[in-house]
Amino acid sequence: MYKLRVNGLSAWFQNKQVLFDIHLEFPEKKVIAIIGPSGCGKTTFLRCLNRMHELTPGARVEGKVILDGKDIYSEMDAMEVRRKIGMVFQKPNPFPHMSIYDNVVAGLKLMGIRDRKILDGIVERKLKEVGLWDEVCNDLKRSGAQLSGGQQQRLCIARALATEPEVLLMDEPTSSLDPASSARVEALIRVLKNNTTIVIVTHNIQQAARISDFTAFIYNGKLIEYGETKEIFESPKDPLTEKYITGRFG
Amino acid sequence: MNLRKIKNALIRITSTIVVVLITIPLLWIIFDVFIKGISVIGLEFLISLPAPIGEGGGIANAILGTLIINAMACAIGLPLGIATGIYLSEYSNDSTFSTFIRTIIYTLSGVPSIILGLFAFALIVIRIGHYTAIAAAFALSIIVIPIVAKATEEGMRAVSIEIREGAFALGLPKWIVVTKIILGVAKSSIITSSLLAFARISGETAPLLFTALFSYYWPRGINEPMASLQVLIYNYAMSGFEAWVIRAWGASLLLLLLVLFINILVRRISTR
Amino acid sequence: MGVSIEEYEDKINSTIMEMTELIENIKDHVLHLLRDKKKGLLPLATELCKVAQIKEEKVMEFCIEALIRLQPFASDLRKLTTSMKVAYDISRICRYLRNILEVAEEFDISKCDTSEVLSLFENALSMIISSIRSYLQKDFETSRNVIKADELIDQKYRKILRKLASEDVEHTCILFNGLAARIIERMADHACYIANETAYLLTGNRTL
Amino acid sequence: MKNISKIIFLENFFKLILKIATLIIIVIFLLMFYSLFERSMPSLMENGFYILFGSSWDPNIKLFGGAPAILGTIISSAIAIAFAFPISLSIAIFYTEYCPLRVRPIISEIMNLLAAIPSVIYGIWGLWTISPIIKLNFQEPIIASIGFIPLFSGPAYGLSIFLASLILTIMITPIIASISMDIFLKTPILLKEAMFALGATKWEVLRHVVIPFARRGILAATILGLGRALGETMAVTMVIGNSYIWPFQSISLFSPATTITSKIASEFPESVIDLMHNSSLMSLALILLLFSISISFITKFIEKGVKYR
Repeated sequence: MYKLRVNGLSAWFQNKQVLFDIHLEFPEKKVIAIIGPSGCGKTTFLRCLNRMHELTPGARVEGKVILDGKDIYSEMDAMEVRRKIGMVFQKPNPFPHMSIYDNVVAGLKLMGIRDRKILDGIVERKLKEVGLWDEVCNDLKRSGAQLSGGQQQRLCIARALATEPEVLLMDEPTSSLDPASSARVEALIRVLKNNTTIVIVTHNIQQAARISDFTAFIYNGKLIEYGETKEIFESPKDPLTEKYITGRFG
Repeated sequence: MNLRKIKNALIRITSTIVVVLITIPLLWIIFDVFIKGISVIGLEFLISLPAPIGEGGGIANAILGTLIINAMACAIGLPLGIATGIYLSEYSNDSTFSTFIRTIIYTLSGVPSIILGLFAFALIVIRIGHYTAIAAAFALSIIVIPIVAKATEEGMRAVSIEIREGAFALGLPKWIVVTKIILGVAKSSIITSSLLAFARISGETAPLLFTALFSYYWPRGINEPMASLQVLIYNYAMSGFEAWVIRAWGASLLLLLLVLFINILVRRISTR
Repeated sequence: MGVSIEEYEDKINSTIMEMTELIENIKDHVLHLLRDKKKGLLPLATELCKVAQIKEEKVMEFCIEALIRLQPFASDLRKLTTSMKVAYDISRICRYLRNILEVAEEFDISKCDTSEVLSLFENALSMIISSIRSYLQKDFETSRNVIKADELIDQKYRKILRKLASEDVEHTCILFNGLAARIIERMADHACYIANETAYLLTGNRTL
Repeated sequence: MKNISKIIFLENFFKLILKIATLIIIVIFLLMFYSLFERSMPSLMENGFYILFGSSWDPNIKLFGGAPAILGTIISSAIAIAFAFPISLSIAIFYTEYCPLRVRPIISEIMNLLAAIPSVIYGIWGLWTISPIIKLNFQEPIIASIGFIPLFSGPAYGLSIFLASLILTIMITPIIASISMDIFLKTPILLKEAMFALGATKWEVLRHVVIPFARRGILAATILGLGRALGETMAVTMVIGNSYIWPFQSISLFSPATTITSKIASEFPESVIDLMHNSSLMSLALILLLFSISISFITKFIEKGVKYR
């Protein structure tokens, strides 16, 4: 059973087409890595999966993205989509004016859930899930901006998880982190896989090989190859993929 | 070769002298106001009403009046200014309409305050039939609007795209993202601009001359003429009575301390 | 980057070539034995086998080092995994060659007819040589031919066994010929493995 | 969880509030013109161009000539700009090139505070502290020595268009200077370094790189300062003397004079009972408003060319 199906997805910035007719299927509770050279459209592709692309002025999308049988573009509201398909960004972006506590439950509190007991429970559970609880449980009132880069990114993951998304999109989540913090985030991804389908864009192919079950290679806005990670990294079918992952591009 | 160096040295010396010279009036004003004003300041001065012509008395009603008028001006100007700033930053899509509004705000910020006073007079005082603090607050609010609108727009535009996207990715509707996240992050620049606007209108006198006018009594209601520190300074200073002139200096000291305090405070906040 | 996959490939392949030379060397002794019934070559072959084993370990070390330092993928990764397996196969073939000499020491084979085993051996030998050549030269056709040739070896092997079972010859000869044929058949299998690995290296597919 | 239609309703409601706020501002702006124009109409109909060019102002005989006030506004501001411009430029030059980095915040703080002092305090200071000093130590000696030149003829009143210009200079210098300081700092560092690498002195770098680069910005700042000077009310009203003798009876800079703003500030309260008098003052205000609007448009136009980055 597929969690998310991408059907003939194309995307534009103004008149420039950046994604060309992409077809893909993401199995449930797996980690799917999207790899490709810079500017190939992999981040745009990710942003099309939870309708973040349309926030960019002049951006346009065609095709279908089907979540559990419902097209997120024609049958769902953008806000509903983004709650079910969470997102973590390249640069940690905790809300600087909010405490750690408020950051975690921002998505719930600002939508009107004010029951202190429920929120307390969620904060503790989510921070434990991302392994931040022991580090910050004594000063949840501190500003999220005061944490280290790695902690900030885990806080952002906790924030994305607080709305219980079924799919989590991650846009190069470790690219601004040091190796130790990256390793923690990677370990976290392996744990999150138990409940969530994770789509991760990464420019680090070793990372893609380490953490993903499936890998898609996108080049110049086209899906070149998609398959099990082991297959892709051991014996890719397409010479372009081969060239990219062996580092012999251009 | 030597000539070039001499020229350079000359410019250095001249510009240094000019900078030293320009600090003289600043220090002079502050010292002057302080020395002449301090003698009259006391509890009596701060809590009692003005005495009959030329006899002294206090300025309590003027202090209260300035605060009331400022509060009303902020109550009108801040929401309008902030709302316009939000609109320009988040909802305008840089259309011709937003350029139009920006031009209006820019132009409003350049309109002499005395004209705003006349506008309030023509619009409100004439229609109501008597001088009123409401008209004064309305005139001053037009000074507040451009200051706050500009700071709000700039403060909100400065909020990074990452923060915005982080908020949208949580599935929050735009108006929540705007009010709770972007406005929250830009809060400090809006607060500082509001403080600066408050300091600015505390010193504005011309708009009050034809609106709130003046009163020798405690404020009785907002729809009445009302005393203010600024007009008191003007009236007393121009009266020529020694007892009043000295009280004008005392009021000036209070006003100067308030304005300088807010300005220095704001600099501290914004450079931190 | 300090090192490239190509540098490792060169070092690994030249070591494998050295191992191939060792095979050529030992195989001459085996040919001597099977043709001329010449004995006493075991100590020398043992020495050569030890050298081959050391070279195999060297290849392993190169591969592990390259895996750690380069974290290669796709064809680069397959180059390393393949050469590890090929080195193992060659070293194994060395030991099989030595095994034949070792078995011969146990028996008196001067009166045995070894012609059919010799022919089997020559066939296997050519498979081994071609498989290694196909690997070193990245020659897909040759590797396919090697794998096809394995059927011939199997047929011959079974023929020898049937013959040994039915004919009335001296026990020692039956034992020696049977054991030698068995070992040669295994050698051919390893040649096949090498050919298979080569095919995998070149196509990324293990099932031909 | 709130349902979608409620969210959409709130979204539109919020947008509507913002729209209304901006519309209110537009209405205020247009109403300002309308009100002033409406109140000026009687005078404009009656006096016509006399309000612009007439030299006499006597409510008793219904003469409302605004020329002395308009000229007073223009001349006092022009003198103030003539002083403030070189002073501001010197401050900006010192600030960007010659002053130690530690001193920079002090200078910008001084500019900040000078700009923050309420104009009524400049007024009381000019009226009671500066005016006697100027009269005694500056005007009287000059009148005594070169008083035969009409521009510097006596008697010395203290309160005069000269004093008004002086106070205005102090008031607009921080405005022009702080903008110039900002613009000077924005000069591309590469250009400056290239010049220094050629062995240029700091002045030559200023002269050939920094100042040409900042030209438009300084011009805009100066015009902005001019706008402030034109509209300044309290300080001017308190130190200019409010007399109609200048410039038609005496062109001396030491003579008391009047400006549009001081005329309105000092006469408006008593004019309320006389529609024509009141309307004539409103006409003067309308002229001032037109000045300030043109200045806004001019600076906006100039600044369009000063988009860095």
